[in-house]
Formats: sequence, C-alpha cells, structure tokens
Amino acid sequence: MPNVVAEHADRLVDQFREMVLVREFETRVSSLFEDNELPGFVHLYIGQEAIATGACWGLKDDDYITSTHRGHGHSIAKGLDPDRMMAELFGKETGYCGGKSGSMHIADVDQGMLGANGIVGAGPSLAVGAGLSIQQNDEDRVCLSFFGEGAMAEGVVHESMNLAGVQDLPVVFVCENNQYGEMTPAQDQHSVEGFEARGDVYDMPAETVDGMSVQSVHDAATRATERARNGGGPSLLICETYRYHGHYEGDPMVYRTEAEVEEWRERDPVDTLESSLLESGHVDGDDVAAIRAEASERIDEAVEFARASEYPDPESAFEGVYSEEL
Amino acid sequence: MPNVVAEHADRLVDQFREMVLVREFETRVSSLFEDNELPGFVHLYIGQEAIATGACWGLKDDDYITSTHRGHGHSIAKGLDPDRMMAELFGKETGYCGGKSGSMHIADVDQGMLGANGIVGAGPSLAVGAGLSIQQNDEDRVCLSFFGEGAMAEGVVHESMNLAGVQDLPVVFVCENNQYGEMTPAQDQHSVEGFEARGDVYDMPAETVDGMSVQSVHDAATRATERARNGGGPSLLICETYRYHGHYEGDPMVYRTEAEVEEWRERDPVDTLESSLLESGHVDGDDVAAIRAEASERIDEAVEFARASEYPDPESAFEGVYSEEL
Amino acid sequence: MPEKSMRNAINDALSEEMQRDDSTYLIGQDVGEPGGSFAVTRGLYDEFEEGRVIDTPISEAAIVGSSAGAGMTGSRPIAEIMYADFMGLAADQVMNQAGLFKYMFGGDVTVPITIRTVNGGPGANAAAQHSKSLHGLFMHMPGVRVVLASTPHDSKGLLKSAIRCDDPVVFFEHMELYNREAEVPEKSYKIPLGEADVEREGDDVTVVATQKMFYHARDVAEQLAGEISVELINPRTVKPLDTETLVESAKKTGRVVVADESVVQNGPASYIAERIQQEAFYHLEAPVEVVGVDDTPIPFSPPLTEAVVPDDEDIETAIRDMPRV
Amino acid sequence: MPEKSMRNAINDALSEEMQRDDSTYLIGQDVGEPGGSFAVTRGLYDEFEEGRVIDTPISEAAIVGSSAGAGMTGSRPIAEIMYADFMGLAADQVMNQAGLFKYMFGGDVTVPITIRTVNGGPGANAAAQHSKSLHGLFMHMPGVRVVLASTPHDSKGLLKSAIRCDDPVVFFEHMELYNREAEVPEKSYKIPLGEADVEREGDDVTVVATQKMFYHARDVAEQLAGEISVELINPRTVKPLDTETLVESAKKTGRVVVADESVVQNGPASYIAERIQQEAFYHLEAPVEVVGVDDTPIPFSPPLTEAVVPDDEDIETAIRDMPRV
Ligand SMILES: Cc1ncc(C[n+]2csc(CCOP(=O)(O)OP(=O)(O)O)c2C)c(N)n1
Ligand SMILES: Cc1ncc(C[n+]2csc(CCOP(=O)(O)OP(=O)(O)O)c2C)c(N)n1
Ligand SMILES: [Mg+2]
Ligand SMILES: [Mg+2]
Repeated sequence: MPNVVAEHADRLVDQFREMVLVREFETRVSSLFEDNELPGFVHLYIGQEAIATGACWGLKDDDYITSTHRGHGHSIAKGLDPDRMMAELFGKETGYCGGKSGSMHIADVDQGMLGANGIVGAGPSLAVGAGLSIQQNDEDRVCLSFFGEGAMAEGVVHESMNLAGVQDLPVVFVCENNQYGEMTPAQDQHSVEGFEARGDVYDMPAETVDGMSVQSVHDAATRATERARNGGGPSLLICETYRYHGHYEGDPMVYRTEAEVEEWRERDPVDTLESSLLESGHVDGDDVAAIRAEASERIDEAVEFARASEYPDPESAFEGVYSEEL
Repeated sequence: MPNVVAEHADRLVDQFREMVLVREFETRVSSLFEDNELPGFVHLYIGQEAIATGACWGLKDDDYITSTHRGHGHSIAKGLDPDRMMAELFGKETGYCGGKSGSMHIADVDQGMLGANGIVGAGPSLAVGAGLSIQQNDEDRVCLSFFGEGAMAEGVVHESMNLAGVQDLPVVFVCENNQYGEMTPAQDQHSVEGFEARGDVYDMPAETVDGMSVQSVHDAATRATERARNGGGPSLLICETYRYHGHYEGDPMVYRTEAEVEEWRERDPVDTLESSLLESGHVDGDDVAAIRAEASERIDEAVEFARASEYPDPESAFEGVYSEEL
Repeated sequence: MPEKSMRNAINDALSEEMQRDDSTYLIGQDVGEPGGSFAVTRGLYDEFEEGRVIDTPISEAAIVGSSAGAGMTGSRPIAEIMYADFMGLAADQVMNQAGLFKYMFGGDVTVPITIRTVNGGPGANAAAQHSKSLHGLFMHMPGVRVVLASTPHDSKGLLKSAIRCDDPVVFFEHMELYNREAEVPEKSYKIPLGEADVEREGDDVTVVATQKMFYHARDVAEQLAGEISVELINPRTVKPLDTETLVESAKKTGRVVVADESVVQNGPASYIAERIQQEAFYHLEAPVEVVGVDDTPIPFSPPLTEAVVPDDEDIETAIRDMPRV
Repeated sequence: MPEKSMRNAINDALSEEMQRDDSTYLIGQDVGEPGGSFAVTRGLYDEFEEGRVIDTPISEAAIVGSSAGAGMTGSRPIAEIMYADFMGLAADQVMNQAGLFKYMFGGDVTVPITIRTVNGGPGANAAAQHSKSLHGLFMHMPGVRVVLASTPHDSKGLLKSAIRCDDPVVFFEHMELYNREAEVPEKSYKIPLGEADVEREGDDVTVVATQKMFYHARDVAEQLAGEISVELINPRTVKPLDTETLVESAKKTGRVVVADESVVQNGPASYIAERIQQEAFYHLEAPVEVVGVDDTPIPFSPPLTEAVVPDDEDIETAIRDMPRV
C-alpha cells in the first residue's frame, strides 16, 4: 500500500490519529469498567476502528448515522465529544443524555448521531426514516447505518433495506462482520457467503470490504455516499473485521481460541496503518508517540471531566418523557 | 407440451379435476358472497389453481402445509373436505373450526393443514416450526409454506427462511407472485427481479416457475420436496401467476386494466390444461363436461351441507380459549 | 353545519394538516393511489405533490421504525397500519424506539409522529386476527400518547392535535364507525389531547365509554332517561387520561360503569375503573363495573361474535345491576 | 434441603423436563454451547443429544413463530428470548399466532410452548431497552398464560408446570433474582399455574407483591412485625390470576397494597388492584394502593434508576399511608 499511503498521507495520518483516539477511549473504558467505576455494561469497539473512521470520514456535520450497542467508535467518528461521552458512561448530568442513556443509547441528534441502540437491528429502520426526511426536503445529506452481522438476521433490517431500495433512499448500510453475534459464530447464524447477495435482493450495489483497512473502508464508503448524494440510492457495505474484547466486558470468551484472536491481531487496523505510515516515511517514531500521547491525554481529560461532574438530580428522572408534562 | 401430457396423462387429468373443483368452489363462494350469504370477507384463489394443486400433489397426508388469507385452494389441495370448508365460510358449527375461523383461518392440523392465516407473512415461521418437529423426530415428512409475493417484504419471512437455511430444515417455501399485494403492484414493493437471489442469501436452491402450468409447478415442487425429504434442506419456488378477482370480493380493482387481466386469462391454468388434454386426446369434450359437472355437483352438495347446518351455540364462543378452563 | 362521515372527517384532518405543514407526509400500505384500505386517504395522493403520500411494502416494522427516524430528523410523518391487530409487528418500534428516544437521549429530541390504525371491528366478522381493540397495549408504554376516535367531530379535532403533537401518538379509529355521520364544523379546530367529553350530564350513574361502546351507551342513556339518569363520558384520549373529569363525575353519581371493546384482563376499561376507584373511593356506592371482552379471541360466526363482543344490552345490564340504582 | 440459586433451580427444571419428555427442545440465542446469556441453560447442550438445544440467529419473531408451529406438530418447545424488552419483536407471534390457534382453529389443536424471558433488572443499569417488566402486555392476550418467577423453589415448580401445560405460557424471570439462593427440594415437584402463595399471614394490611417487589415486601413485613401485621401474597401466576386468594385476604385485612415493577399505567398492579376492589369492595377500608413505575422509561444512572424503580421504602410508605393503619 505504499503508493496509496503516499497519495493520501495527510488524511491517513489524521485517520490514524482518530483511530488511536477511539482505541484509547475504549481501552480506558475497559479498565474503568473493571475497576467498577462504570455502571451497567459496555460493548467495546476495539479492533473495528477502521470502519467507523473510514466510513464517517467523508461525512458532513449534518449527515446522519445510526449506531448500535457497540457505538463508542461511531460516536467519536461522527464528531461527538469524548468528555460528554465519558460523562454519560459514568451516569453524570454532563453526559450527552444527562445520565439517562449510558453506553447503549448515546445520541446527539444535532450532530447527526441518531443514537446508539440496544435493540439489535433497530438502526436501519431509523436510517430509512432519515433517508425519507432527506428525500422529502431534497437535502444534500446521507445517512450511514452501522450494524453488526448478527443484525442481518433481524426481520426489520430486511424490511428496511427493502424499503430503502424501493424508495431509492440516500442510505448506506454498513454491516460490520466481526465474526460473532454475542457468543455464536456468524456462520451458525447465516449463510455468511450470502451477505453480498442481498444487494441483488434489494437492487442496490453490495460490496465486501476489508474492515481492517481504513483506506478500503474509506474508498468504498466514499463511493456509496457519493452515489446516495447524487440520487443513486442505497448501497450495502460488508466490512470484515474482528473484536478482540468479549461481546461485553467480562465475557469469559470460551467460544473462541487465543490463536484466532492472534491471527486477527496481525491485521490490526491501527498497528498496520502505523507500520505503513512509518514505512512510507510519512511519520516517524516520535510522531507516533506524540499521537498516542495526545490521545491518552485527551482521554485523561475526559475521565477527569466525567469524574468531576455531578450525578443528575434524581428529580430529573421524571422529566423528558413527553414534550410537555401529561 | 404434448409429450409431457402423454407421459403423465392420468395424473394431469386428476390434477385438472382438482383444479376445476377449486375453481368451482371459489366461483360459488364469489356468488354466495355477493348474495350476502357469507359473513366477513373472502379472498379468492381463482387464477392460481395450478400452484396449490401442483405443489401439493406429491404430498402425503401427514406432510404439512401453511397457508394464507387466500387459502381455499391450498385447503382443497391438501385434502380438506369442501363440505366442512363451506360450512366454515357460512359460520356454521359443522365447519372445520366450528364457526370460529371463517375463511381466513381454516385449519385441519390432523390433515397437515396448519391453517390459513390472516397475518401476511405468518405462515413461514410456522412452517419452520413444523420443520423443526420433523427434524427432531427424524420423520419422513416435509412442510410446504405458501405465501404471496407481498409477504416477501415482511421481516418474519426473512427470519424464517434464514433459520430454515441455517438449520437445514425440510421446508419448501412457495411464493405465489400474483403481481399484486392488495392494490399495489409487486414492483412497487420489491425488486421483483431480486426474488430469486434470496436463494443465495439463505443458501437454498431457488427457482422461478410458471405458476399457470400445473406441470411446471409439480415438477419443481417434486424436486424440492424430494430434496427436503432426503435431508437436503429447504428450497424456494417463485411461481408466477395472477388473480382475476379482486384482492377481496368487492374490490373495485381500479389499480389494473381489463387488458392486463385478459392477457393473463390467455394463460389460464385450467383452460390451458383442458386444451392440452383435449388436443392430446386424453380427454374428449364429454369427459371435460363430466368433470365440470361433477365439480359443480360436489360444490352444490357443499353449499347444501353448509346451509342445512346449524349455527354454533353462542355459549361455545367462550370455549376452547385454553386447554382447560382458567 | 354539514354532516360528515368519520372517514371524511379524518380525511379532512389529514388534508388540512398536510397543507399546513410541509414536513408532514403520509406513509403506509395502499395509502397512495389506491386510497387506503378503508378509503380514508382517498384523494390525498392526487392532492399533494409527489412523495408526500407514500405506498410501502407490507412491512409494519419498517413503516413505524422509519417514521421514528424521520421524526427525529425534521419530518412529521403520519403512518398508517391497516389494522391494530398488525401493530404487534411494530410493537418494538413504538415501545423501544419512538416512545423512548426523547427520554433516553436526554430530553431534547422530539419524535413527532402519528400512527393511525384501525381498532378492528368485530362486527365485520373478520375474526380473531382482524377485530381486536388494542389501545391497552400502548397505554402501558411510557412516552407514547394514545387517542381513540369515536365521533366525526372529535376524530377530526383529535387527529389534528395528534399530528401537531411533538410526541408519538397512536391514533385508533374504530372500523365500524367510519360510516357514521354527524355535524362537523367547516372551520378548522383542534381538540386537546387529554380532555374527556361529558356528552350527557346525569345524576344516578356515570358511564365511561369509548369508541363503539360510546354509541351503545348513548342509546342506552337515551332509553333509560326518566328512569335512570346517566352521565355519559367519552374519555377520547386514554393517555393522557382525563382522570379529573372522570373522578369528578364518579364522586357526583357514586356509581360507575366503564365500557370498552378491548379484552378486560389487564385492559383499558379495568385500568380506568382502577383509577376511578382509587381516587373516588370514599364517594362510591358500589364497585366500578367493567364491560368488555372476557378473555376470549373474537370469533367469526355472527352468533359467536355477538356473544363475545359487548353491546347496548351489556351496558344496560351493568347499569341496572348497580346496587341501589 | 440444599440451597440453590434461582438460576440453578430453573436449569434443573429444564433438565428434568427435557429428560422426561423427548418432544421438548430448547431454542434461543446463545442457549446452546455458550450456555445462555445469564448462564441459565449452561450444561444442557452437553447433557442432551444433538438438536435438543438449538442456537438461533438473532430473530425473535422466528424463534417464537417457529415454536408455535412446532407446538402444533407434536413438539413442546421451550423458547428463550434474552430480555422481555425484546418481546415486542415477537408480539405478533404470541398475540396473533400461538395464543389464538387453539380457539381460532376450533378448539382441538394445542400449542404447548413455553417462552422464557427475562424481566429486565433495572438495578443492573442497562437502561430503557433492557430493564422493563412486561408481563402486563401478555396478560391482555387471550389464550396466553403468564407466569412470574420469584423464588428458586417456585421458579422450578412453576416452570415444570408451564412446560407441561398445553397452552402457550410466557414465563418471566427477573434478572436481579438469578443469584438469590433458597432451599429447593431434591425430589421432583410442580406448582400449579394459578395458585397464589400466602407467604406470610397478617391482619392489618395485605401486600400483593411480584418478583423483586416480593423480596422488598418480605423485608418490610419483617421490619414492621409487631407494629403492623402484614399479610404477604405472591400471586406467582398473573394469568390465570388467583383472585380468590387475593380477595379473601383483602376481605380479612380491609387494606391492600399491590407492588409490581412494571409501569403502573394500564399495568398489572393496577389490574390486580381493580380485581380486588371489584370483588372485595364492601370490605375495604381504603382504596387499594398501587406501587410501580410511574409512566417513565428506566434511566441509566444509578440515582435516576433508584428514583424511578420502587423499592422497600416505597412499599413501606404505601403501607404506612393506608388510612387508619
Ligand atoms: C433484539 C435484540 N435481540 C438480542 C439482543 C441481545 N444482543 C445484544 S448484542 C447481540 C449480538 C449482536 O451481534 P452483532 O449484530 O453481530 O453485533 P456485535 O455485537 O457483534 O457488534 C445480541 C444478540 C438485543 N440487544 N436485541
Ligand atoms: C401483517 C399484515 N399486514 C397487512 C395485511 C393486510 N393485507 C391482507 S392481504 C394483503 C396483501 C398480501 O399480498 P400477497 O402476499 O401478495 O398475497 P395476495 O393477496 O396477493 O395473495 C395485505 C396487505 C395483513 N393481513 N397482515
Ligand atoms: Mg457481530
Ligand atoms: Mg400478491
């Protein structure tokens, strides 16, 4: 990939910076969770960073995304503020949702982030709705819908892709195939080879992408979002990837071998990009160290912000159910 | 088709007889409904006879089928008694369900007919369940699941085909594409060209069949059921067909032209089969007249049976909700 | 004032609100050129420009789920689900999506969507899967408002409020009432969500009745006039529920019958009865009586349907059985 | 008697019934080799031969729908839906399929299926989509029985009855109770569906409490002993509901509190309160008090969750606020 690196060096360095930030956020969340500083449970994105970063890179602030239970990476890639994200994970009032959402429902609709979602498969129908809004108003926007390969089995995902296809909506469906849905391998839940054939079913271009390469994801996503912006309708990207951590933090991971994890680690999206950039000479060891230190400091700040924030007033628990009190 | 006719003359005559019976049943229901003799509403199968007859022909009594709101043809093809069917349409106690079901829920589980169903897309998941029962007990049975092309958009149909594929269940999915879901053309609801691609999605053989030809449906269904019986797993048949009557009796049918109906009528499954049989000399005009008269008499009897039957005791309305009274 | 059917009153409300607000659109099965399965949306496809009236595949979950997403992104969708019976297929999209976003996302988001659906008319003998009254399920879901259409006048005013409401509203139309006609004002008007209507004042017994039961109760009240004085209240919206009006009446009459076509077990009539008993307890002469369907699916055959579904006779009996009336 | 967690008591019931009856099988997400998301099915995959414990794709509708079909064709499936919150995705399959077949098809068919699911534990701070108690929705669906697991002892006996029952049963396990331990008999036993348990006799006030609220109420009753004499009843099954036992107690004490973790609006606690008021009306000293979640989604942050979800304090307050106790 040296040529590619040379051609896009600046962008790749920036993408590397963002991916390091996501990894740092997630790694810190893991240890905070282990230390019982975070209530509830968390699903981490470590290993999949190239997808959120690559797919969101070309988006405008007013484009939309929908996310999943594994949504921290998508949020950062869509420009959300790690301080307020971390505060939300702590359940503090300064969090994105005032402590009402936690990890699984972080949202910032103003920033086009239509929410992490605890219901597997819920995102795509919301994305179709965003697509309808865009189409109704003839806006220059797109919506990216991230979901796991496990969600491919949910009926509403099928309904949503079909509706997007029939209505030619500006939606890009981004399936992150990290090989497992909870503890069950993808091939026990679907004909994995059949993922791409959904393009034919819904009459939309479908493409399988190396989800460990930010460049590959970026390229495919750019094609798909451009097509959507230009009235060309929806697309499907299937990004092959892996999560190193458990399904949730604390998962004993009996369902896979250390060897399998190691194999995927060799394709680690952050490390391989680092190597390429070093190899091509666009960064040196000091640059990398600086980038990593910067990310670490940024997350230190976020944790500090979260820790220093107050818990919400218990009375606020009863507010915001309706647009006016019933 | 002369060669085919010669080879299978006896069967085709029998199939013709059954298709005439279905047509006669439905035609009579249409006029009874117009005369306000039938409560509720009815969806008729006229035009689609070749599919039920062709697909169910090779089934054993203890094989299963699931049906739809348009289920009279499936019921007759699965061996249900027109008397009790007609009585059910009249809401009489001698009906298959004691007057509790009407047209939309006729069932005879002992005869392997797992029910007409008023919820579009409900049948396939029931068929998957029948497939699981068969697989659990290693039985020599299959389940055929009939559904309209409109049902292809329902999430649970997708979930069911996926589950059948993953579990290699002995289920044959029979999609009857009669070109409309209620008043909306199929191509406005799906990428119709993409129906067959579902075979790739769920890793099962998929085939498009002339649904106006009982021979074609028969052949394809035989291949699929044999495969299922032999542990080869599920298949999908897409049968191209047409309904001449409205979606429901009384439908003003503004959504299509007379010319379109006429075009399809030229391929009428009953008439074309009659012509072939006459042409090949396996029946003569008298035979045909006899078959038609026999069907007419059979349905006369059914109507008489239904008319002569009593309405159920109103008290029975409160029985049968639970296996024992709560 | 001209007379209008409930169908046309609803059609008018849709047309007026869609003209008023460009961010509205109509979405559902056959709602477009075909004019809807009960012809409620007839004419709107031609009236509005392309894309404002959208025919969908048979995909209830995507219809409601997409509406939730559209509601968050600046639209004000009006979705139609043909029968309330099919709402089970979109239950997650109401309960876990549309209904929760505002709260879950911290209060700033709004999800201004209206889901119109048909409380199936058992009198049409369409049997167990096309006859249920299901508003009770949605009253149990925080964040969701639940409105019942009964009269042409109310239907129009309530639907306009529902469409303008910034919360998700499930709006139930009773199939057997579409053809009922009554006077409807020419000029635009709204009826606030959460205000019961005291249709008739009375002293002896309060009857709270919804949708078709409201008409039955009205007939019964008429017949009993002179003998038993019935105060008839139509709650119109069941979430929010105008408990105040109901309780006030209960305190006055001391006797209450609640009639609703849903199943009684954990059903809306039982809930309304409970609220009244809770708040008017010390004023009641007798326990609140509930009229509804007793734990039974709706059967097909007319004599069976009649046995299961309550009618004026059941309401009259409930009134007459009240102790010391 | 040995002590067992509710998790293990349920696991035992599953194992015993699956050994007893070859037509049973287990189906759900991660129920097989992984042992289930709360480890409830651990060991069963190895214990039984291939195909008896089936891991599925993430397809709630197909899990429940296929179970309905299998139930009609000679099987006795035991389906697991990870959280009750996800039951919205299978609502049609319960409400319009499994629950209706027996009746709709004329009474001869049986659909002997059990759907185990988890009334989400808000105390685990998994927020609005993983915390709800949702048995109320299913009580409203004719043909469906609804059972609540609270104690290890009851869970085992009730689950065995549910599996053997020829009707569809939705069996709710409360997530925060899986680790509770108590004595469970070694020998096989069943608890009939529809019999409430009078856990503690008392004279001053009846507390009807389900699942986690039952434990809170037990603590409160203990604390108040000497001061206020509490009769504590666990209904165990809410459909059928053992109204007789509840009403009898209400008549004796004249004061009732119903505590359940669901939303109060059209919720199970309100319904139970209504039934009691209806039948014990003339014996009651005060309206039946309801303790539950007041029309609010479950928030994430611990202080918010605590504010929304009732606990022993709320039950104690309800008891103390009863007039003239
Ligand atoms: C409707 C629904 N069913 C089940 C679950 C439980 N669950 C949470 S995550 C998950 C696996 C999802 O797999 P996938 O879509 O591949 O996403 P990944 O976790 O691998 O990122 C499951 C089954 C859920 N949250 N929602
Ligand atoms: C879940 C659900 N949604 C909508 C309907 C209303 N409905 C009844 S039949 C029908 C069209 C079905 O089309 P298709 O599957 O092609 O079958 P066809 O009527 O053409 O035989 C619709 C929308 C329904 N009965 N169930
Ligand atoms: Mg995955
Ligand atoms: Mg069709």
